[in-house]
Amino acid sequence: MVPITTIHYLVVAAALFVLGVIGVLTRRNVVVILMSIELILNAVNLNLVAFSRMWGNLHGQVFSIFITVDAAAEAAAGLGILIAFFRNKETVNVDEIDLLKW
Amino acid sequence: MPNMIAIWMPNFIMSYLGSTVTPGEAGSQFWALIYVLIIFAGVSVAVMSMNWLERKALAHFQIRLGPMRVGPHGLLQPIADALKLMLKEDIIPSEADQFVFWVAPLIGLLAAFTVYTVIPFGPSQAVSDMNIGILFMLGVSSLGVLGVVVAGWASNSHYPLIGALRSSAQMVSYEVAMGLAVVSAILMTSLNEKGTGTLSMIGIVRAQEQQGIWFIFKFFPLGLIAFIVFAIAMIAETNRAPFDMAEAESELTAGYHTEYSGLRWSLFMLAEYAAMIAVSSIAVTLWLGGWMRPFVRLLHGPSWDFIFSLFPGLTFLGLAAIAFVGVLRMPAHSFFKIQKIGLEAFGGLLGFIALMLLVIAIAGRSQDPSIGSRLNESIGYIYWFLLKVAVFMYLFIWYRATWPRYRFDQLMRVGWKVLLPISLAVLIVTAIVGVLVA
Amino acid sequence: MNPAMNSALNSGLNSTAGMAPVATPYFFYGLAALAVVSGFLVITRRNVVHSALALIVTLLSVAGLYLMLYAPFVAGVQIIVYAGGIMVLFLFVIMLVNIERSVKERRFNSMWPVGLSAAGALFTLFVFAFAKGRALFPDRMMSLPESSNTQQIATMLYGDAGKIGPYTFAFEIASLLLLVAILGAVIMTKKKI
Amino acid sequence: MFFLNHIYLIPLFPAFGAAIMFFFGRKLQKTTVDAVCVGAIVVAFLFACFTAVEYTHFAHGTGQPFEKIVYTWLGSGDGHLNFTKRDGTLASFNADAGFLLDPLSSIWLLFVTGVGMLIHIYSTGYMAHEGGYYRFFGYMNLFMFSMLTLILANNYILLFVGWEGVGLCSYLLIGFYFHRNSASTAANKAFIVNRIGDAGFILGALTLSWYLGSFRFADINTLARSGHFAIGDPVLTAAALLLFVGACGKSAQIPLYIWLPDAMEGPTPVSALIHAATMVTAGVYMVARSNAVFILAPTAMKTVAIVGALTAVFAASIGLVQNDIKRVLAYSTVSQLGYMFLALGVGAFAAGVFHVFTHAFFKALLFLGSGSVIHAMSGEQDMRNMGDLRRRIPTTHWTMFVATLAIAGIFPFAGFFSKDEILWQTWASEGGAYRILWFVGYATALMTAFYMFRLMYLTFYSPSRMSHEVEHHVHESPKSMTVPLVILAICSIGAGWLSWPHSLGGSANFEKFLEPVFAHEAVVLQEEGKSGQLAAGKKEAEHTDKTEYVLMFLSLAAAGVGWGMARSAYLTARKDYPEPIAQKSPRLFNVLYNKWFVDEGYDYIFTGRRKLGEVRLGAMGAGEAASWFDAKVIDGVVNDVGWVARAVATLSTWSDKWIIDGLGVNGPAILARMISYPARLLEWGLVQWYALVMVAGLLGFGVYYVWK
Amino acid sequence: MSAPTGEDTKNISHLAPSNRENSDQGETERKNVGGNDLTFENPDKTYLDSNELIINMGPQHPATHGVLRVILKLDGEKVLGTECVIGYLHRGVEKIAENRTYTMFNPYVDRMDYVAAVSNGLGYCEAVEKLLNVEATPRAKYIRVILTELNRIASHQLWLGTHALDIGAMTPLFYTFRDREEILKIFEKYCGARLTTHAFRIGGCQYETYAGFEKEVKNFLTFVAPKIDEYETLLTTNRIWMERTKNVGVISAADAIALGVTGPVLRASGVKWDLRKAQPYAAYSEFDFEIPVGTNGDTYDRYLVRMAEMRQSLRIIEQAVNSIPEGPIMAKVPKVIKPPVGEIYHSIESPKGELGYFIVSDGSTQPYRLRVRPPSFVNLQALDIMVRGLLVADVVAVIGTIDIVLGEVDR
Repeated sequence: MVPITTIHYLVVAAALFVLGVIGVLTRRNVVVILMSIELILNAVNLNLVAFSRMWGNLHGQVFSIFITVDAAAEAAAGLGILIAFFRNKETVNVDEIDLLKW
Repeated sequence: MPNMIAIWMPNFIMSYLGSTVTPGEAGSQFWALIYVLIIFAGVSVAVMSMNWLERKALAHFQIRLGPMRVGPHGLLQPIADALKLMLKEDIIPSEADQFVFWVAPLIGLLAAFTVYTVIPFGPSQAVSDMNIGILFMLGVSSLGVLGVVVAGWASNSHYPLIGALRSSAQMVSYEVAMGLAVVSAILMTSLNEKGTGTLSMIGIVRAQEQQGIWFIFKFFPLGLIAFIVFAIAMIAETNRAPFDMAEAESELTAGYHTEYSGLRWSLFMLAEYAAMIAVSSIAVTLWLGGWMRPFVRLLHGPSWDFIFSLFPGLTFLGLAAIAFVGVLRMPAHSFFKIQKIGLEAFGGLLGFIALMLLVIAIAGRSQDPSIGSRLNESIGYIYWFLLKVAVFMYLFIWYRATWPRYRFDQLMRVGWKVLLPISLAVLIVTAIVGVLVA
Repeated sequence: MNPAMNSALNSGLNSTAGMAPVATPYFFYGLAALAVVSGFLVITRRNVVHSALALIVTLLSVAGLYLMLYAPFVAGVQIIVYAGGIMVLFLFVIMLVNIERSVKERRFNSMWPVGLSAAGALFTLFVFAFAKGRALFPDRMMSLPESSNTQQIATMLYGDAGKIGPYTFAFEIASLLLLVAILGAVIMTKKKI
Repeated sequence: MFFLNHIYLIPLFPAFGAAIMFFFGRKLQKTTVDAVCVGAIVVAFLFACFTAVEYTHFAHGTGQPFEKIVYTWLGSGDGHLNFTKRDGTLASFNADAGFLLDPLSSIWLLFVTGVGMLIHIYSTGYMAHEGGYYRFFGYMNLFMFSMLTLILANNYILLFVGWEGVGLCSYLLIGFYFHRNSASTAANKAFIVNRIGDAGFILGALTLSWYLGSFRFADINTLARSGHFAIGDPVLTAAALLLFVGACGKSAQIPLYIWLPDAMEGPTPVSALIHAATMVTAGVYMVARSNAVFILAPTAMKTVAIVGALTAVFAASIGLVQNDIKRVLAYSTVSQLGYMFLALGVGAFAAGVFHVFTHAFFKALLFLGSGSVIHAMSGEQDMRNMGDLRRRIPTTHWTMFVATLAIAGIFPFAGFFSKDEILWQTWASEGGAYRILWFVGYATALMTAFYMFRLMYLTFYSPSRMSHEVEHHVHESPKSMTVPLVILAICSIGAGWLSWPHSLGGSANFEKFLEPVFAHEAVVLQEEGKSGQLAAGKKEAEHTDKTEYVLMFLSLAAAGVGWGMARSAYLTARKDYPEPIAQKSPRLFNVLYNKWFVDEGYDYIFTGRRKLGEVRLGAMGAGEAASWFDAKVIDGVVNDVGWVARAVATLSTWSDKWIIDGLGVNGPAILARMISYPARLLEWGLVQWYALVMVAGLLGFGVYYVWK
Repeated sequence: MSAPTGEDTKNISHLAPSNRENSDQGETERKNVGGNDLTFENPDKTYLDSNELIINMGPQHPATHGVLRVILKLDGEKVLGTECVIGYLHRGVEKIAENRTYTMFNPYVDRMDYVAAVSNGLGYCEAVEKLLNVEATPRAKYIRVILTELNRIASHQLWLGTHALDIGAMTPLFYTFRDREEILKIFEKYCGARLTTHAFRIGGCQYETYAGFEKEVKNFLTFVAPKIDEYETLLTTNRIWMERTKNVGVISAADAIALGVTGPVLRASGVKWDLRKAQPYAAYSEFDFEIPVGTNGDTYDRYLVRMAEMRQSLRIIEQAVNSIPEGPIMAKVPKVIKPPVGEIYHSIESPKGELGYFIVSDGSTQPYRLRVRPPSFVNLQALDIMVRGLLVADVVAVIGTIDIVLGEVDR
């Protein structure tokens, strides 16, 4: 059995990242797009933690905590915008939100 | 082969009993698995007996008898209930979201049981000692909300949805006050020479051991206030009276599990009671000294240790005595023959356990690391821990019998406007006092 | 005396080190597969609640991967913040915006082939970069001190013994960011301000 | 001197109340509104009383005016705003925020704040169940502020500020029930008619300043009395006539009286305060204030007297047959104002002012009493549906009866003294030149007695004509309404005694008090050799005559006859009772009932709302004519020019479209559009497209770094 | 109130006229007393702004005290309006009366307010007696008072238990049922029935009191007085109970009078109106007791008023038992009851309010028309204005506090 090395984690992270990108690029539902962004951020976190272990220091983990904070803020603000938008337009489909204005 | 076992068994058990760390820490998957099994079975049994106890205690609060028919004094009632629930038809409403409806109780159950992996029944009597133990516990127990929300949504019906939104809002709100109260307890663990605290459950109890004081009495009354905040928040967290908005039967029929029936419903119940025990365990660990026996400082010495080690046996002896008194009080009628025999057998079982425990206590009173003494020690730890938890269980029942139900807005007001500021203030004052003391 | 028992007997009882990794490659593959598969479900499910549940599974398996990387604190934060907080938020919002309609609609937008191929190209690029840069990543994995992980992170965030840590200011700013996000979310979602 | 030095505070108290209502009124409790607004007026009244007392000490009976200039708010006095006077010298345009207190303004100050206070108190009861409570009191306080500014102003410009302010408040309060169409129309009417008068007023004031170089009353009086100007000076006559136009508008004289009867659409306290007691006397005040100018313009004086007398008899004749209780009182007010102008016109300024003073009390009382009646009748205003109220609302009844006796001129009530004084002065002035006006005034007195007792009998004495529902609800008004009535009733009895005439053994204190203001006029006139006009009580004192007793008896007799006629006609008026005038002369009744068709006439002549045959006159007629001229003549020319231009333009367009645009403009534009398409891709509003661009950028970076 | 339609709850939108106009004119605020405006613009549209939720509470619901169906219009959890749908328990009692003789109809009235059956019987018997112009004997009157007041206590006890249960306090229910049992035992011994007693006859009582009746009643008095204190210990000063009941379901005296509300609900609003004092019937004029009144008219006041009423009832019973006269228990009444032609309205103070009987006699043995004025039915109208603006949880509390019995509402 091959021992698990950094590259393994990187591949998993890349897969999650690409899944997130696909979600962002192709889904119509804004909620799913926000969730896909969470996937992308998780992939990044996984990379950071893996590198943290690779180099034997904790900077990567601290960074991943910051990214988690950012993800929380993004989810709150994004979902807030979504609700405000839904209240006005009654849709959560991103390709119907293309007016560049309210 | 039998011979080998005869030699191996004591060694094997001793190899565990002699360990001063948890199997998870020791990397012993085998013992960890055993532990998981024990806890799963134990919690299930505890929930069942809790069910019986609640019904009996509540009945006596309310001047009635409670279950009396299935077994002597309804002792077999929980088993009958469990059988009934398992045999009942499992109805899934046609308009419900089948998969989510199916998976929702499992989420709650999973969250409730996963918490037990870090609960320390003794210094080594836990599945694992994670160094983020309390963080893990809070995190996993907060996953229980997902089960509630998802169950309410999947039922595709008004009452469950309102119940789900209520209870999830309630749980999320009270988590804040609860977390802050916990932080003030964790802050107390850092009051040692090194100045480093710990998130480990075992570490927290050890800190209390080292400081020689239960955190409930630390910086009196700061610890007490934090404990009370936690004690209130944990009732809300488990959706129990007087905070049982989610299943307020007079308003919402049964809250988020209105549409559930049979086994799936019983899983919710199982999760609820398991969560009750779990949060009580957290409270015990953080403030009530976990496995420590009372008066460790005041009444120390081998003789006192011996006296306190008699308590488990005496407790079971008392229970057996109650059972026998019950036998005597039964009417002398042939209808009660089987009941009498059953209760006598139960009393006998309790008495036997009491005897065993007393024997172990007497045999293991020496300090040498014999099986007996280690066993004695372990029993002491587990006994005291469970006794404290049992007090909380009784309180849960007592609250339910005594108080009316809060209204939802009042509940939220208590959570955000009373408990949260208090817990914040306690946290800040604790930090200041801690710095001053150090 | 069978070997399994023996190993159980000997496996570090009383071993104060206790650092022997529980993680095995099987765990890694299992968690990674769970993460990727449920990640795939997140972006393909028609019902948003199912997507959210799948995302929870992904997040939990990623938390498991963190544990394998000796980052228990990050794993705990992952569970509390992501699984316990953010996903509850998501579920709330999903219940507020009615999804009956979206269930019946097209899942993907009209430019999905372009997006898919772009993402595919990206993945190819990643794999190619890993293959090309194999030498950059050492095979060895440092063993981090797990038991003091939390304390060390705390030291970096808050500083130690009167010294300010390297990330203290960043931490304060992050708290500000959260505050702003909370206020923004509240103001945007309020019916009438 | 505290109060005199802080005289500017008096208008500021109500202004403060109005500001509170304006900013916070909507959120306040009714009790708070009461406390603030009524309190402000009470404080203002007390302040005014103290000020008046201090003023008497200050003046020591000399009538020396007190002037307090707070600051100069228009112009500066340092020559920035100069204008050329008629005689070619420069004068500085400057208007102060200055306050003038002399006997004339102190009388107005006292009765405006006093009556205003009582009416405010009354309103707390009357308006208790109305919406917009705070709005009402805010307007009322704003009105008090404006009125006090008007009274206390020391120059024409500040007076004009108050003048317009009361006009605005009058508009707002007439239109208080703005959701009622009639109310808003009436408010508009009042506002527009007043504008005509205001135009006259401001023109008059400007003429005066152009001629005399100042706006200040003190300066103008001094100049006018200096003897530089001859009696009958044409400019001064014009100025006086213009000012009188203003007075006509504000004080509802012919031909601008038409707004006042309609103004009764407002709540009754408003009618009492604004349209009976205070605002409408502003014209009288202004003319009295400008007496020095008027004295120099005998033509203007004659005009004032004749217009006044005509208004008096005209309005009284309409009042004889009206059925709406408030309308009767409105015409009565117009009529009484006519009396006042008659007095002013014959030079008996003091008598006119005295009548203003007494009239304020009994007319306010009449209106408030009618308000109480309406309150009791659940909003019914038609006298034909009343009757037999005297036992059900006794307080209202006896107070109103007192007021009726006063207005009818029965001895010894207030009206007797003032009215008799006016009649006597009319008879006596100019050596009898105005005796024809005396007859007019005498006829008016008779009519006044008739219509007022008609009102009393129809309302209080005759058998009940109410519907059952209304009858069931009749009730006496609350204390807050009856107490002001009682106070006003006492004043209606006693106010006249202030000027107990010499002929009856009195001392005419009131006129003595006013003497310093008007005495100079008598001096001026004597110098000029014009004997008759009596501007001051001093001369009249010497002039006791047997005729005066005869006239006194005659007017008492007229009042008695009017009473008797009304009693015989209406004491037993049952449902569908006959009107005596209608029986005697239906045509006259019709004319009177339709108010001499004045409104219709105005519609024909001035507004043009009605067509005279095929011709439309007045404002709308002018508009139509202008429109015709515009459409046919001007547009015709324009169209012809346009046709030529279009022909040229067609040619030009062709070349523009195909040659200039085609080659010069559109060509590059199409090119630019084709080139810009790729750039547009980056910015077409689809979020996911942006994300795709980001991914493309990421790919680009990745590729660059991997193959670098 | 409307008849049950059995339709989808969404269709109720057209039941009520819209009164939305003028709603934005703040100065003329209108209060729709007892009306219902469950109108909303477009039922298919759910805005986040105004997600008005229509919830159907009952007829099968644990807290509606029977088969009451309440349709709630909610904004979130805030109640915007209610509509009561009644009639699920309609048995046509009034129509039955027209086909029974006066004597035969007597047991039927017990089935209306089955919680306070004795009061119902008393009202009916007295009404017929008034029609016949006979008067019950003094002893019968005393027995009637004793039993009626006992029944009042029983009714209030049942109310207290269920009301507390609705609010979430389950224990008082068992306490009150335990004590109510003693009352039911006395009933059983007296007339053989526990619930639908049929205790009185036209002209008096059928049964003489059994031996030891007085003693048992006195025992009961000493037994139950401390028990009432016990209920109060559990609830009166309980903070949660106070928070749940104070300022909940407030109804002003004016509104209560306008809606015809009677009984403890009215008295809790501060109106001192009790038919036992206002127009004394039976032997009430001979006893000394007080009318407890509240001040705020909220749920808490209604609770206190009923608790006080129980104590007052004890006072009345004590006086009655101590001074019960000897003598016959039946007045002279013809065997066949044929009242003279005429009509009569007689009302008594039942535990729930004014219970009135209007009987039209055509001289035959059967009433030409009989109409009952049931207190529950009238009081139920107050539900709507009491719960507007409150939360769903309060609706349950308010339904409980009005103290309705559906048998009486629907008849």
